[in-house]
Amino acid sequence: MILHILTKAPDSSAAAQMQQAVGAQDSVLLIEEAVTAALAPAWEAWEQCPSRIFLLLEDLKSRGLASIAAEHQLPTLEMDGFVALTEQYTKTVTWY
Amino acid sequence: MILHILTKAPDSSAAAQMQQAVGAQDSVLLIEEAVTAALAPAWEAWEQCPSRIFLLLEDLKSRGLASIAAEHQLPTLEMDGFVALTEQYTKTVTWY
Amino acid sequence: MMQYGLLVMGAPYSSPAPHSALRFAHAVLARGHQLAGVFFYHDGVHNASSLMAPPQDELNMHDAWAELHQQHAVPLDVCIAAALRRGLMNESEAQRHGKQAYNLSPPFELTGLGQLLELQQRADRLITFA
Amino acid sequence: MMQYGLLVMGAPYSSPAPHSALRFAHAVLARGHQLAGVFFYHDGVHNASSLMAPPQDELNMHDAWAELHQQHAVPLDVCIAAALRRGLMNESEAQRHGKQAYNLSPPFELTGLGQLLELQQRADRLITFA
Amino acid sequence: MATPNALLVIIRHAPHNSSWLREGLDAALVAAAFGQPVHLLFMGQGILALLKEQGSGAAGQKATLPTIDMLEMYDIEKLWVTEEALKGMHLTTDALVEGVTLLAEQQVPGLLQQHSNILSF
Amino acid sequence: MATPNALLVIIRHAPHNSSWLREGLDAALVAAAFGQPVHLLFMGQGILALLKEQGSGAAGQKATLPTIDMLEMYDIEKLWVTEEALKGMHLTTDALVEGVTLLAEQQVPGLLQQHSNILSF
Repeated sequence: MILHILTKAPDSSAAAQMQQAVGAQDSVLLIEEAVTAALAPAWEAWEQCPSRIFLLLEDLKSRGLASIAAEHQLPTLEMDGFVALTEQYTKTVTWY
Repeated sequence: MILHILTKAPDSSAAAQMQQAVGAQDSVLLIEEAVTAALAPAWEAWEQCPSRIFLLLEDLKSRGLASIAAEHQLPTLEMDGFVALTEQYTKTVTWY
Repeated sequence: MMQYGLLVMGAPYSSPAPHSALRFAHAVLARGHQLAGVFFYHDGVHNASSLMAPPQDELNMHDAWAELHQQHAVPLDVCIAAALRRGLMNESEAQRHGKQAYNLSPPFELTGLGQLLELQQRADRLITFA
Repeated sequence: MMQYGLLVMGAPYSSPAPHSALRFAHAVLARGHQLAGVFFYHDGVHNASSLMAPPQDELNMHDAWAELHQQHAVPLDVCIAAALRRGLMNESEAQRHGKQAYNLSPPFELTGLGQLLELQQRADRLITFA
Repeated sequence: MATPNALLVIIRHAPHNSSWLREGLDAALVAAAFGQPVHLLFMGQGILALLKEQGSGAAGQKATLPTIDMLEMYDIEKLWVTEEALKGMHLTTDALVEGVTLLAEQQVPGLLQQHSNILSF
Repeated sequence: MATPNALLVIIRHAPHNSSWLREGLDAALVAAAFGQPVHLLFMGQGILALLKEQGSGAAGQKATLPTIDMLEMYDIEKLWVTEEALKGMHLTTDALVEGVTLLAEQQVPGLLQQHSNILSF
């Protein structure tokens, strides 16, 4: 079980590579530029990993995307929740 | 008339933005990572700007793509030809 | 309680990675874990520059890392090969290269890549920020 | 004969932009044009670091630009705000910021962004490498 | 719309990811301070710079919204965004700061032609 | 295929564009020199690192092909590339250096699971 951390936009090659690598038990955390996925409801990863994609709230807030994420009921985490997630997964891979 | 210089791969957001900005009289020069377009015959820009896309030969060579570009009969330029191209266009825009 | 290692590969002001890493580091400690070390590689070596002088209303990332070291004794290791290429060196490297100045000093330490692999082995978690 | 200006916004070893810009600069001169100036902005300011020490079989980009200046008197202007953030400063800025060392010296000159806009106005062509 | 010596600054990078946005806006402000007519075109992620709800970064990253607000004071009145890009991000002008002008994607090449100087960030 | 302490290094960047490729390969070589089993997975533009016709850059940029050739000396024998990625670039293994192992895209998640350590460059 792996936690995948994506830092680039959903239309980036980093995102495409991550999508190839995500296994059925893995989870995904979107940070930095990746939180713009809140603006991309058609992103295939939403289908690929339903209920296992999280967004970092402070990165949403600083970009003015927190209310859009809330509207779409996307699961968000504080930095503390990010650490908690890494506690559960022995391995993390960052896609940047 | 503008010379557009693309430095990123054809599937990058820089390339997508350039494709929006290219006018009917403009030309395109592919340098650095953009020369990997030689591996992407389906790239829409080939249709969009037929006969006005050039590739920098030394960047093709260093990446091992010169013979593939030659096979596809893609127009290449040496660095001297790059300068010559900028002589003809009063404006250049770099997409990176 | 777990041991965490961080790998930082982005430069301050050019990449958000150092900011994310620093916030993560404090959250790791706040949850009662230990930080076994931070390794700076690729453009991340710029975090160690003692000459950075951002505007006063921006965070000085060098000072923020140094503070993390002071408060929690976190080792701050910088890849020497990546650093020298990019213009980061400590006093002894400056002497070796015949330079008049240096811009890297403790708590940042120049070290080899082996240190990163050792950190990955030793830590329960290695998180990359890039 | 035309006047060319170059805007360089990538760091050596992290971006190919400085390599492309340097090769382009030599080709411009070889075709009989003049180089009105090179302006370093964003991560391009790292080109000016006098402390870079790449392996001997790699080009030292600082020295390559300095050579271009020596041979053709090309002004090498570095954006001061972008430089200070990233840990690049000359002797007088080091004094002003209370630093013991500096890593930027002539032929590289710290200057304001106005110099870039002036270069764009003055040159027949401004080519960006980033 | 065309001004002989006008500078078009193309903004393609979002806040908080890098200093591209900040340094691009700085170039626009300095040109305007020098009396040059300056217009801005926001493309791709650059559009995020115009979101009115954005804040400052968590760890001392400066907010860019105050800089966007300064543009008007410097007589930088044209902030262009294409309708298609906005639609692609599922955004409307309601989410953006005041003073944004929409144009159709097919007008972008013409916009570039009309400016004698262009800088892309 | 699974080795308890094995390190998987994911290479996603092409030669000459940045030092990501060089610095990623350096990490792989150092791990191997320390006796750790090391495997490489090339994705996206990283596949270009395997093109056998690549040369050195024009202005003193070092070639990466000699480093790729060194991998075998360090007992780094597995160089994985997905069939789909290769096909997407209209390349065949003939264009690549010796010793590349193809795998199907759907095997990538399993490959990551099998390695206890992963580094992505």
